[in-house]
Amino acid sequence: MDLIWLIPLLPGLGAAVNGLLGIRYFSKPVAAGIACAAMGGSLLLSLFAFAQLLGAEHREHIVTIANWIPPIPLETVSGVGQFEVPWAFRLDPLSGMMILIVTGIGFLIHLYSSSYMDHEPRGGYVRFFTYLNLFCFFMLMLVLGSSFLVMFVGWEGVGLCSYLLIGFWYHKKSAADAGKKAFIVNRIGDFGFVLGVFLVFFTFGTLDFREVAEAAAHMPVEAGGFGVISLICLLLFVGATGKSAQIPLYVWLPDAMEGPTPVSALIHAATMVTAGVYMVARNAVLFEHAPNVMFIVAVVGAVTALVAATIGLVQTDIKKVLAYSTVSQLGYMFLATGVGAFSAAAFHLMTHAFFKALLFLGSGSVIHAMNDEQDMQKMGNMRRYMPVTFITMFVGSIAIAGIPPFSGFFSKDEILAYTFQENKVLWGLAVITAGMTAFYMFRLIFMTFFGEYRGPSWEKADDSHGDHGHDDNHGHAWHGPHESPRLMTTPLWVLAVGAIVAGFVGIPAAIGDFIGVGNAIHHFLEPSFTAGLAGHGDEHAGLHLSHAVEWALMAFSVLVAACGIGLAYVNYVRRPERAAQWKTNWAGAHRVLTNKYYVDELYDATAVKGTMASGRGLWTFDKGVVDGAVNGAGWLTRAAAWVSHVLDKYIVDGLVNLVGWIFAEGSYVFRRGQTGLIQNYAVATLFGVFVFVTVYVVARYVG
Amino acid sequence: MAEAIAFYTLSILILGLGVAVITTPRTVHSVVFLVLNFLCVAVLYVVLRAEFLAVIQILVYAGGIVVLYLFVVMLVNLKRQPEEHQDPRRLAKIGLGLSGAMLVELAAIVVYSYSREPSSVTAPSPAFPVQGNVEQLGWLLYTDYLIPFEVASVLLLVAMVGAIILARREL
Amino acid sequence: MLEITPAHYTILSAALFSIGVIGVLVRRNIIIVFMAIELMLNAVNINLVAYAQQLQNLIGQVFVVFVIAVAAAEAAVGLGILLAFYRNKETVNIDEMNVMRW
Amino acid sequence: MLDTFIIPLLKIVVLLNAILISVTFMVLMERKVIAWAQSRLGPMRVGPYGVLQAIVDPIKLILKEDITPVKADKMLFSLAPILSLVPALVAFAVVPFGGDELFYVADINVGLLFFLSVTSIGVYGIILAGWASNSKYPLLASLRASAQLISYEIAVTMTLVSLILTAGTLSMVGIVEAQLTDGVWYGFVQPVAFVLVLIGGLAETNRVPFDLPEAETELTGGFHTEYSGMRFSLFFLAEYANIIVISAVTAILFFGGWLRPFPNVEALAFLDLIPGWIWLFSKIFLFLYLFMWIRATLPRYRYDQLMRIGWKLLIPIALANIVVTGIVKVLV
Amino acid sequence: MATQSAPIFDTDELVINMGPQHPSTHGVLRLVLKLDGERVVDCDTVMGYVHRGIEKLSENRDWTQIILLTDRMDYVAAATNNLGYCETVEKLLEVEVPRRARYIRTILAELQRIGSHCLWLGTHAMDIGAMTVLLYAFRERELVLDLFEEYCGARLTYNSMRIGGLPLDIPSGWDRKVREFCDVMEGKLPEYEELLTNNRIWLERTRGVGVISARDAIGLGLCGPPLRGSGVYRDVRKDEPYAAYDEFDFEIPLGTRGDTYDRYLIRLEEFRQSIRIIRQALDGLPEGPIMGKVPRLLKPKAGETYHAIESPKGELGYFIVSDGRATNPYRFRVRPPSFCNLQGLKPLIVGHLVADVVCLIGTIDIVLGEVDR
Repeated sequence: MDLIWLIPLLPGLGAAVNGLLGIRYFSKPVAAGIACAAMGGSLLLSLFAFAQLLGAEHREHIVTIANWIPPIPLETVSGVGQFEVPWAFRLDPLSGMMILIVTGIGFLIHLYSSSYMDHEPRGGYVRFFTYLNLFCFFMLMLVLGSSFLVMFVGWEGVGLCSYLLIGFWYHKKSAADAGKKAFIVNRIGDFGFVLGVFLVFFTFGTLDFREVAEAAAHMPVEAGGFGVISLICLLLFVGATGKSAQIPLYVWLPDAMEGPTPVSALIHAATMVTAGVYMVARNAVLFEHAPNVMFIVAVVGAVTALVAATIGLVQTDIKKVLAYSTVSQLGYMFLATGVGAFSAAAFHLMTHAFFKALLFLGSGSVIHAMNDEQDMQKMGNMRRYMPVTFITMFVGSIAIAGIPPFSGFFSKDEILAYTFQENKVLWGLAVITAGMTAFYMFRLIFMTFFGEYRGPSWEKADDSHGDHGHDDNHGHAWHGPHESPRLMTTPLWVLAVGAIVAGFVGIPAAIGDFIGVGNAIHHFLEPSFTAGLAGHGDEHAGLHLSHAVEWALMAFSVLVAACGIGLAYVNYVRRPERAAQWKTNWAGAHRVLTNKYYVDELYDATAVKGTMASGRGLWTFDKGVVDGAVNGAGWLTRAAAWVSHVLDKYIVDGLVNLVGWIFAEGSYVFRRGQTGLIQNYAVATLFGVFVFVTVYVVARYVG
Repeated sequence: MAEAIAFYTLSILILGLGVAVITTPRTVHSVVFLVLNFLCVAVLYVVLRAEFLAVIQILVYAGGIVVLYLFVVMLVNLKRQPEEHQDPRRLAKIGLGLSGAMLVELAAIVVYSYSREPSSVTAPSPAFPVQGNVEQLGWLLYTDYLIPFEVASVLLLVAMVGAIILARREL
Repeated sequence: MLEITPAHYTILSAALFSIGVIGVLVRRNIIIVFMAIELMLNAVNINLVAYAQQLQNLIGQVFVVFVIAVAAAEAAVGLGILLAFYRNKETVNIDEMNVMRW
Repeated sequence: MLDTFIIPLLKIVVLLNAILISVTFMVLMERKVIAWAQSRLGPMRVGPYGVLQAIVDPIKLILKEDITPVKADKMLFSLAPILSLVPALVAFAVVPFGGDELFYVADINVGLLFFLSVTSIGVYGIILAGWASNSKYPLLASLRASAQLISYEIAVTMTLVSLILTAGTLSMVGIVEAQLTDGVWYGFVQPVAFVLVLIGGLAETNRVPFDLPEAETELTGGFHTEYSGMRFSLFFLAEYANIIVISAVTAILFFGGWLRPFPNVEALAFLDLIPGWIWLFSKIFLFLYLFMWIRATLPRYRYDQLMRIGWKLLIPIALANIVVTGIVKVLV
Repeated sequence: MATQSAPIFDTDELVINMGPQHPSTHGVLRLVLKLDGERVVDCDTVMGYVHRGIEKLSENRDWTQIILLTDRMDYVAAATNNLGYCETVEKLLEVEVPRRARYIRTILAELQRIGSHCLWLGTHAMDIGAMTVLLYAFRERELVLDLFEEYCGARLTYNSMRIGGLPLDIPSGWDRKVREFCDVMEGKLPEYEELLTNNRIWLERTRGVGVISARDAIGLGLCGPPLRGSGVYRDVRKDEPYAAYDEFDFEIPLGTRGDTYDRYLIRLEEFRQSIRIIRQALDGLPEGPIMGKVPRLLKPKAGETYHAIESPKGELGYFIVSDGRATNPYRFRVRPPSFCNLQGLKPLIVGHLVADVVCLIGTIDIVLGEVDR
């Protein structure tokens, strides 16, 4: 476990090698090989570390590799604190799970990308892997960091990589704009996060998670009021909304789909966007002490889940659907954290990472097959052409829809159970969302894989081209949809298996008691959320529902999901015309949803226009008032000069001549100082020295 | 006695050659006088028991820097003498006067202060573990003055690079 | 008169320095001006060495080493600039090197 | 008075005369050696086997008309040969011909540096001669010469640093004594440095194969094309004095000076019957002979090749030698 | 070649006169060199300092008297000059030369080649600074001169041939001395090679210096070793055999790179080939008369002829017009190899350093007496 610092370092090294040398010198296979090897090594180390962690008595391990910021005394609310940040990594169950997700899915996506990005020119290809590795480096740093500041390095780093990767095809304006949007929106969140971190230091005098948690544990729960911990949590949550695309800062994530699909899968589905959830979970103790903020978190999560799901209902871009689905599922996670079910949130995070990465990669495979076509209306009947993709994506969809025994069912159900216990209204929203989720996911599946083929026609591949195999089909001549190469389907298979089995680590108590298996992940993760609360473990929110209620809830949610699927089947497979009918019948609602509730327009009208308007206002002020004053002064001067000129010329002629003569001579003298002759300047210097020496002589010997 | 003879002889030579440097019309002659001047200064250093400096003075100044001047003088193949053109705004005479006045003032300070309190002050350097001028100088340079010494080497490197860049034909 | 004190060296140094100053201020050939600067540096060095001898302290000599190093650097760069200037303008007259005024 | 003035003065007088006379005989020796190398007889007419040629040559040179070109810079034209000769002679001040005080003019603690600095002055004579002649070939040659001298001076100086590291002193006498203490000639300790100094010495004295500044067949005699008579002979003297001093210094630094071979082997103590100065002189003669031998054998390098050897070969090797010496010195 | 990027500043180009009084211009050649630093950027060849009007003089001389004048052209290879002239006139007169005379002529010509190459080797090496080679080469040249002296009484301007044959038969024992000389020469060649061929400095000075391609060499009209150094197989002895060359076995050395070093190697090999020819000629020296049947009064019938031989320096040709009435040529014209090779000097020199100039003058091996005539 002492080697965990190598886990982020390996991808970092890969990025350095590829970035510094590779872009210029390496061939595609070499670059991809280096990147994959770095990730693979990292994965192996993670597995190793995780295994050790499972076997260890004390499930927390901190490795300090260097002293980053030496102790600096800074004033805090509780006196003078030593502002000291060691470069330390922390391995505990939560971060252990996260590194497994990041390295595991990261490795698979690296493999997938090495084939998916093959049609890129060499430089871009290497650049892509450089960014990807760099992302993993920062993500792992974020996850492993043992203090807010180390985490913040990773936090900002993944933001940077996200920006770079969204704008990977920077020559495309929409991509570049999307990158900028993501970056700027994230900055707003980061601002909150940084303020939160400042406040943490100001309050606790340290930035170490563990010390903060221990300190916070001894402070009273701010149940009634809105104290300093609440403020910290709120600020941190603002950061989380930015990174994890929650209302109101979710707008960047759908646009981020401009990036290459593996990027969407890795960054904007499986890992980076969950950083916010991770961060909140990491500071579980803090949030526990701020119930009001918890409630805000829960509401925001639930509303985000619902809103994103509704938008997802009508999107036709395959990746946009998945993007809104991601936002929605992230909302679920926040809902879970908001109701105190941190382990449920983390559990859902993990299962979601599997099936959402799977879905994205599958959609990438489809897009790949359709020659970069993303509109689902132009697809259809794809299962005929790409059975593997179909099967795996189908599995993913079932998982996300929450059909047992696929993973999504368990995690979602746990969240629903907790929410039910905590707040029935939120539970209602969540259940509706679950139904919608099932609907739009199967809408996606049905539109894409079933029905008639609606895409463009293609020339039949003649025999001479047949020899070239699949890889040759990109770019030049498209020979119709086709199954993706082995390198792309393998990760799909692996993730599909993951999407099926990942849920078994968190079997709910009701079923668990029935078949004699405990909720493994719940117990495993528990120490991470109660760190520093040695005696308070039992006090922590648990599920106090009876098994009957649980069973009922499960059955209900499965029913809702099944309804969603059925609705989708009816509308898009059996009677596709019904969908169009709906569209016309509910035109207004459809328009609102298609335009994503006009949120972008709203932001544009308020934030962007507002900034512009205030800028213009300042400019007007500058031009009108400041310049006016200057010009007025100038005009006054001119007027006065004219008056004095008249006086000079006509009234006091003799005096004027004298004054003029003095000025002429004077200017001549002064101008002579600026001769451009170095030696004259030297004379001046010498004169100065001479004066000094004279003063000295007089003062010392005469005076 | 011996020191006095040496000092006065050398002083006359140094000052005379110094005057020659700045008065000779031909630049090459100036350079030659400069070399001779530096040699005399080196001998003065020997009188002052700074043998190492004396040798360095010859090696670096006379053997190195002034050769550079000589090269430049020979490369700068003047088609017209620089003294042909004079800017009317120069303050040469004032400069001359000021320099003279400075000299008088400085001399007055020195003479006056020394005639008052003949100096016998010494502030010996701390004991060295080595003997001899070179060794002691080396000791100082490589212990107390190591960083300035290294900085000086960097300075020289930078100057070398700069001079090469400047002197390249295609600037 | 026959006993040579640091005062003697100081006066010699001052005289040599003044000669250098005059050279800098009066001559129009920039090469000679450079050489006059070298004279000034040497005047300073004489002073440093003389006082090192008087005070029985080698630090003065250490400084002379640095002065020589700086002088070498100055000569190299200065003459490099001078050559570059000469190639462009065909002159070494300091009075014609005034394109940077006003 | 006697010790401070008279005796050193006497030594200087004796030394100078010895050098000047030995130069004339060295010229004869060179002519003879090269003649034999080229299967000729060399001078045979003046005196038995031409021995008196050594006296006749300088007389001829002195009696020849001393021409100053009209457009030459008179002062520098006269000064240049002097500037060339004086450093060559001054360098002898620190050359010890024996361990006893009788055999050297001065043993200063910066002897080796003094030698280097004084020889670095010699370049003025050549530059000024070329420039003052106001003639194209000499100018070209003097530029070549000064570039060559400066480059090789750097190489030689750097090489000698490693020797100084080995000996731990800058005094010439001290270096010989260090060889006695160490019981080995430094030529065997520092073979690389020896070869570099030898090559650098050839270049610094403008000898074949580095005789470009005076390459007759290219530049019609080099920087002293316009010189004749006495002033020419001063250059001549300077060159040969330089050769002698380089040989002497090489012998002292690398071949134990006045020490006998294997100075620490007791069994060879009978060799001490031969006085030290004879040992030194025979070593110097060996080097002189080597110089002449090389002159008879090798063609001449081209200017760019010469500079390349100096900067890209000798100086890096010298630096590497310093590093290696330093490491060995620290380790041992 | 080697032109650097054009300098921005108009730096001074130094113009120096190399020659006519210069130790390395092999006589009174004058080169006006324009230098940029040490690099030659332009070169003007000025000649004519020893123009004596030999061609015009010859038009007023008796056919036999002209032999005397040809000695004065390439004065280090007088015998080949004689040979070329005599053969040309013989061609004009349609005179048969006895076989013995042709053999002896061949021996003389090849001895002459050795002598001339000795001089070339010595001076060329001297120019590059290897002074000992000069004296070694002259030592052997002395032997050649001795042989000529014994044969015809002269050491430089031999006047050693007559139209239709030879003035004298070889003295008794001369052939033995020639054989001895061949042995000596063969023994001395390794000495030269030892001093030069593998000498690092010699290699650095000559390898890659003055490279001229075969195409350029032909275009410039070069002949002799400079042409063969570039790999062009051209030797009059093989291409249009004269004297008795068609009866001997010898080889023509060729270069590959066309640089100074190749030309050096070629000439060294020519020493060996000459020795080989001389030995064969001595072995097969036939008995018989040394003069053909030539009329008392030489008066060729009207007509013109051109005849070339391979002199040590290259293709030496004579062009003679007879009007059929006078006892002197109507028009007399020489194609001297040195003159033609001098054409190649400028392209060789430009772009090289001053030090290479002397090396290149040496490598083309010119004699100004022949250039200026």
